[in-house]
Amino acid sequence: MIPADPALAQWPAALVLGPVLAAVAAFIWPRAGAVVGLGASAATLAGALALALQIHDSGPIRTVPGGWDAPLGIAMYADGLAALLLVMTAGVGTAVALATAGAGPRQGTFFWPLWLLLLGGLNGLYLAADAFNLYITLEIVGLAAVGLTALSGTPESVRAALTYLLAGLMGSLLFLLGVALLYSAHGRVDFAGLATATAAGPAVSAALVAMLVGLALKTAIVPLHVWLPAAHANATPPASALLSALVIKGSLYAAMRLWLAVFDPAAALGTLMGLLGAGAIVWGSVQALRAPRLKLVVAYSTLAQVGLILLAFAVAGDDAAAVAWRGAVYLMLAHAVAKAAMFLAVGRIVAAVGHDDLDRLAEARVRPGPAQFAFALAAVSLIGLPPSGGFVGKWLLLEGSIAAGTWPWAAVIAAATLLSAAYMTRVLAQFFRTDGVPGGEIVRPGWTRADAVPLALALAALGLGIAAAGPLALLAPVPASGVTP
Amino acid sequence: MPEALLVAVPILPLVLAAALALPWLRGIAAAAVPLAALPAVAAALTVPVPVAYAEPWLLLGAHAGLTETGRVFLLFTGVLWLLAGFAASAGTPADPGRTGFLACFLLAMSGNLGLLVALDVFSFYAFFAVMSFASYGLVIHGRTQANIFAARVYIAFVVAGELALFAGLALAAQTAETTLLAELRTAELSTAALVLLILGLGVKLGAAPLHLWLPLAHTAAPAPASAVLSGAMIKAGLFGMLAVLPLGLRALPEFGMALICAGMLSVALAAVIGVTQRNPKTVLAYSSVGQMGVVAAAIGAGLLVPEAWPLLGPALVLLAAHHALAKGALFLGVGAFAAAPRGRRRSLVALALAVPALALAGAPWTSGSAAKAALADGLALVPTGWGTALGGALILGSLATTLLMLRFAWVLPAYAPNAAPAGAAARRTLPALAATALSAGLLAVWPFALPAVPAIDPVKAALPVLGGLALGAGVAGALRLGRIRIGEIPAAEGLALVSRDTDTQATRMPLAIRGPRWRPQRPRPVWPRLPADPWPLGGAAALALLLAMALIETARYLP
Amino acid sequence: MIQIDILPLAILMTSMGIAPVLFAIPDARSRLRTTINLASASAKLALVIWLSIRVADGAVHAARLPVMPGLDLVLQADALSVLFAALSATLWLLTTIYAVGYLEKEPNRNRFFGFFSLCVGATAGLAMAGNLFTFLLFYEVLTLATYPLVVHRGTAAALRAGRLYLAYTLGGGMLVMLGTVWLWVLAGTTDFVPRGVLGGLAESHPGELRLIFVLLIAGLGVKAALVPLHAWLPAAMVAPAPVSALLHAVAVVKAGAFGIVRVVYDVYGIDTAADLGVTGPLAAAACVTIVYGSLCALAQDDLKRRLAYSTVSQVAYITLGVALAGPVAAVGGLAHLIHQGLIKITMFLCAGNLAEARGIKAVSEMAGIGRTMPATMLAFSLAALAMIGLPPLAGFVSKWHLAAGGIATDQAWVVAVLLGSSLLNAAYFLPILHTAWFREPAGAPAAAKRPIGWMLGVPPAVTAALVLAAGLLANAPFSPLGWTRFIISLEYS
Amino acid sequence: MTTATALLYGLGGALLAGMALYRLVTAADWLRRIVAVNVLAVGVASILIATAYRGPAAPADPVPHAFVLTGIVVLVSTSAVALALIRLLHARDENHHDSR
Repeated sequence: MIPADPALAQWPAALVLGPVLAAVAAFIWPRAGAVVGLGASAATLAGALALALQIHDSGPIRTVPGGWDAPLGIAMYADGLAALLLVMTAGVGTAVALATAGAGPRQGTFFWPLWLLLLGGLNGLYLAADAFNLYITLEIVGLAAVGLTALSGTPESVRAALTYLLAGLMGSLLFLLGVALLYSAHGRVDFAGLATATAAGPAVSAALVAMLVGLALKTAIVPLHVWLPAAHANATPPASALLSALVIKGSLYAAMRLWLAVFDPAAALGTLMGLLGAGAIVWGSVQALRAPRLKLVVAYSTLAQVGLILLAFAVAGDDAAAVAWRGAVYLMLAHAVAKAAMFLAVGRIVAAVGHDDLDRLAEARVRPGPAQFAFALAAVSLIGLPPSGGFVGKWLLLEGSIAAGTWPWAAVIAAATLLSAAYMTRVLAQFFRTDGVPGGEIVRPGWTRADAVPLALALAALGLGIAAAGPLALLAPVPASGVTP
Repeated sequence: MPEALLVAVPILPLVLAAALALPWLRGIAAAAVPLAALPAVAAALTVPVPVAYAEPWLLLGAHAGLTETGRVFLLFTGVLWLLAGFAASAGTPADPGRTGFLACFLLAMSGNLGLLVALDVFSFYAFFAVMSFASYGLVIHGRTQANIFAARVYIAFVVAGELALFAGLALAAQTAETTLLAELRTAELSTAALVLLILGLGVKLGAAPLHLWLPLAHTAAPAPASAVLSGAMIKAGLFGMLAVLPLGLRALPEFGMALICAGMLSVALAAVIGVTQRNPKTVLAYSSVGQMGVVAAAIGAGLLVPEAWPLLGPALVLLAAHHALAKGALFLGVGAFAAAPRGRRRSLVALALAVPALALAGAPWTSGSAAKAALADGLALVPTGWGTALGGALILGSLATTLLMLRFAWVLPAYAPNAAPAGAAARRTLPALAATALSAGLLAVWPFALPAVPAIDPVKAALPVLGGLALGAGVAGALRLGRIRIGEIPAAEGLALVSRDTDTQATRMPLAIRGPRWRPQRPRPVWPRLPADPWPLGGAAALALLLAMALIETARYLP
Repeated sequence: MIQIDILPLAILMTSMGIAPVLFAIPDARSRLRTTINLASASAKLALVIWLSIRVADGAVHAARLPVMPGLDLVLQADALSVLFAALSATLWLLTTIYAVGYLEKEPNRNRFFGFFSLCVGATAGLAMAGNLFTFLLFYEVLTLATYPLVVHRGTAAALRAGRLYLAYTLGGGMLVMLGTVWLWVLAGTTDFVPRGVLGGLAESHPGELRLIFVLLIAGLGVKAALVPLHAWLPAAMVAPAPVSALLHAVAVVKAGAFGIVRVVYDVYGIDTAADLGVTGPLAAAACVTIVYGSLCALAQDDLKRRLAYSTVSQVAYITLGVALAGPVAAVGGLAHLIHQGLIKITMFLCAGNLAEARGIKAVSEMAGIGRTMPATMLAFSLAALAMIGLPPLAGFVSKWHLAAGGIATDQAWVVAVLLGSSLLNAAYFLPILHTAWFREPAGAPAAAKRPIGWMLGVPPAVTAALVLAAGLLANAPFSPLGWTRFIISLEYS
Repeated sequence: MTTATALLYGLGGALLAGMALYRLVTAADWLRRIVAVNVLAVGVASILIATAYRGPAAPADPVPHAFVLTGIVVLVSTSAVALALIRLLHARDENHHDSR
């Protein structure tokens, strides 16, 4: 739809520029960081919601800030999928920001600029209408993420950040290579044009492979995940929450876009992605089952969850695939909310207990009930049990794979559920265990304000299972073809 | 009014039993035990028969009422419970198990009387079950090893019987599409149903080979309990058969022959094993087995030759009444005898016991002789072959009974129960005497109940008795002269070989399967962890993936 | 479209809605918690009674909320729902009273009662689920809400049992989900409709439908403790007595059995199921379970374990009644849903009282307990005899109908199974009664740990009375049997 | 610039990238890895530039150059961050000997 005033039509650009400018402001005035950060996040959330509503009412929108259109200019394109992820990013981000602001200044002065940069980068990524913008925004996101990883300043975190940076760099360079190959093949890199330009050739195939591997590195798809456990397990709780809830989704989204809108990959490639997903599920779950630390369990569960989402790549057949894709997107959404809740809850637990050594958790005399409760609720969604967003996503994925008649994938999904249940139970059992406490009263600190955010996020993860109709309506036109502009 | 009376028949004992549970009512309830059977007697005397009432909302649709036969059964059963109740309430309150005993007594009473006024399958089965299971408490009352063993055997038979009865009734009701006993009787029942019904009721009747529980239980239970067990409850089996079997309507030859054989077997077993017993109560128990053998044989004859039933039926009822009173009197008497101090009263009791003993033996002018004469008339209609056999069995039966009664008289004086019943001896003596009187006077009142009994041929009646006496004397003399001692054949024959271990640990149960136990976890398989510097691994993996994907993609360009 | 109906929602909320409140109440505020508990439990009972009256009048109550395209959350009250809802509401009230008395002074009461009410809320949801999707939802919620109750004690044993419980039930849930999705893909609907929704599919896709049936029944069979999916049940008896009562009588086990009933009647439809030839194997499985459970029960000396195995065997009666594919047997099976609940809850409450008052946990320790705790043992004995199937108690009514139904459908072998089972029931219950009533306590009787207050004493008494009433007044209107007949008349009309 | 040179650039870039990737994976030292990344970037850039060739007559396509420029900017900044982190790591390692 074309608004009356063409200048007004460009407003989505604010979703990118706003946070970046705010980042600069927060960098310049560290004292005001929290205020600026909260304000910008909230404003972005409002904008994202407005965009989502607009798209819900009147379909995808395409804007050309500065009037430079493809192939050279920067165009922005937002459909239901992008809008949903924008809302997810802003929403989860705002929640995490609230938690951080509540936790006081000890998060380090760089948190706010980094977060706002990340927010701007992600928004740009979701709004990107061409491969090159995708590359740039991925870079921005990657840099911000590395910064967040190193925020806690411990040697482990710094080393993790370095590894992450390296992986990210390799990934983005591969991606850039892909962009180059695409351009050499088609002479353009905007999705709309690429979708119409059907001429496939070795160059395009090479581009596809380079981009996929690059994104796989950034998304930490097993066995390219080596940077993730250390990075997510050693960052500060809010950073971990942002990293595993939002950052990975960016590259995953990019892969999804390209896969659906730009390329027509060989069926075997889809199967390979499915196999990678299955491997990720098994490996991530097994590692989570034997991880010695609470935060590591949560980090490894991210690997398994990403693997689950990857299965959508393997589902063939238009209608079935459409359902599966919707499931995958919904799983991304649910995972973002639940995982953020879980990391924040873990932060609360570690703060109360003093360590996150899983085997010594049962001996802890302090039992932060509300945080543990939030953790459990988040776990329900991650396992994919009703009523939760995870359940809806898993249902759609199952429906897709069964409708496509690809039974192995259905079996894998079932296995994923049970495995995730296994490693989550491993943690929950420690919460319930009371006979391990070396003689003495168990202290049960009651409810505090800091528990509000994790609990709210966890409840939201459950809510996504009941109020799925709205988001799914946004995704309704996401069959394989519907993604393209 | 009649309805209320009929309902009160089983309810009053139940109410009293419930009252026993409440400490502040216990005394009154215990004192009122003898009165519990009053409604039954009253109903039997006043309620006009036949009568039927429906309580559709009860159970699966209950029907209460009274038939011609049921009335007679109700009368003598009620009277017997009345007398037994007097004797039972004699125990001292000090006895710890007394309340429990009385409760079981009342429950059994309620069941026994209730099944006589039940006209439908469900309430009959219900009361039958109540009676059978409550009697467990009567049998085990003494808590001695013998009691416990007897009780275990008893309950095993009861459960088996109940199950057979349940299945039989279910099959019958389903095929006949009715739940009324009377209609079952007229319906064409499947063989399976009949077998199950006969087995279920036969256990209660106590005819061989289903009698094994009987001698143990009747010996173990306290005298008043034995009286009702032997006098009243086993008749419930008979009553049930009269109620459901198509006697006089259809011929079921195979069943008939089977029952006749079982009956004869019972008579023989009872005689041979009974005479070797040293405990008078056991002797009496075996005589019951014998008598029930006769009953079984008579029913068999009825199934074999329906034409004979019009004569056999009333004769059986008479036999039942006679046996109930006589046997009741004897058991009560034994109790009174044991309770009474040595001396005049004791000898008086002993003397009185001769009357029912003679009646059982079938001496002339006793109810026994009358019953047997009536039976003989009926059996006369059975064609030769089975007829003669049955006639012989009948004579053998009274011969055997005479022998048993002699044996009873012989061992009675030496009888001293391991736990001599304490408390008012008078309250034990009076019921015994009353029962004796009633059994003696049965013939006088009988015509009011049923058509007059046939004339008794004293000679015919006396012969077997005298023969028995002679035989008994002869054998005894011979044994004495030859200094031969005959050992006691243990009661319940084969079962006595079963271990008497009363340990109820379920873990000793045969067949028992141990549930799966939770096993401690096995150590987890060792999986590699990431190295401290995982980058080379990741980079290599990335290159490998690059290669793999490239290969896959190039594959599409190959022809 | 969203459709709102106060009555079902209210019934759901009376237990689910209060859970957050209960979580928030600190342990110290016992009186407040108890008040809320009892008030909502009573309110729920009243609402269910009202609902049953409305349903008997033929009124339709349905609330729906769209979740996924074509898939709605549906709360719908039909006769079958009312049967289950009434059971859970009644027993919830009693169990809550009992639990309040049982857990006084123990820590974590807020957590306990919170999940307790969530549990019962899930049960209400299961009862009123209008389609398989909704059913699955509450089925899993039930699993989750029960876990904290099973591990409530926080001991190593409790946690092992909890892990076993989750392993089984979540696995079962996954199977149900697979079956449901497949059915949804195949049939395009998961609604519960009397006599089934499959229509012509039975002819076109018999193989797939059989597989789906297997998936669903296997999944539901876990909670229904069908052998060999039963191992979690005996292990879960480490939970506190009220929880065991809930597991065995009200919520979990019943949810499985109820689900099987729903699948056979309202998804497949009894005729379709019979045509597909799936009812026969189901009946066989039920029979195996009946016998095997009883055989296991024989071996147990631990009272609660013995009761647990008897549940395994008894709940299979419900499945058997459904699988026999005849109205009479179905009446028996459904009636047993209620009867077994009443009987078994009585037993577990009594067992709890024995443990609380005298620390008695094993059958071998019960010698002479009948004299020291007559009221409790009276209730227990009544229940035991009912379980054996003696009239005029509840168990007899269901067994009679099962036998009659078997005969009516020319499957008289069922009678044999029933006889065997009753024999075994007698073999493991009568020794208990004998020990309790007729054996002298070896040595000094166990000292009294604590007195049995009215909160612990009344509930088993009431349930025992109900056991008697359900049998004695079986033919009365609104008796479980009467209501069951009503349901079956609808199903087979 | 001719087709041959374009091809040369392209192949050279590919070769460079290949070597860089190999080193990137095998190098144990952080500094070497950063260097390897930079070499990889150069390789990718030269491939990009090669794609800009549009025949002898036509001028080179500006877009790939734009890509390359942006890429260089990004690379420089990222390398800076990486170096900063390496220094930080060394500093930390001197303080906490417990690590690694």
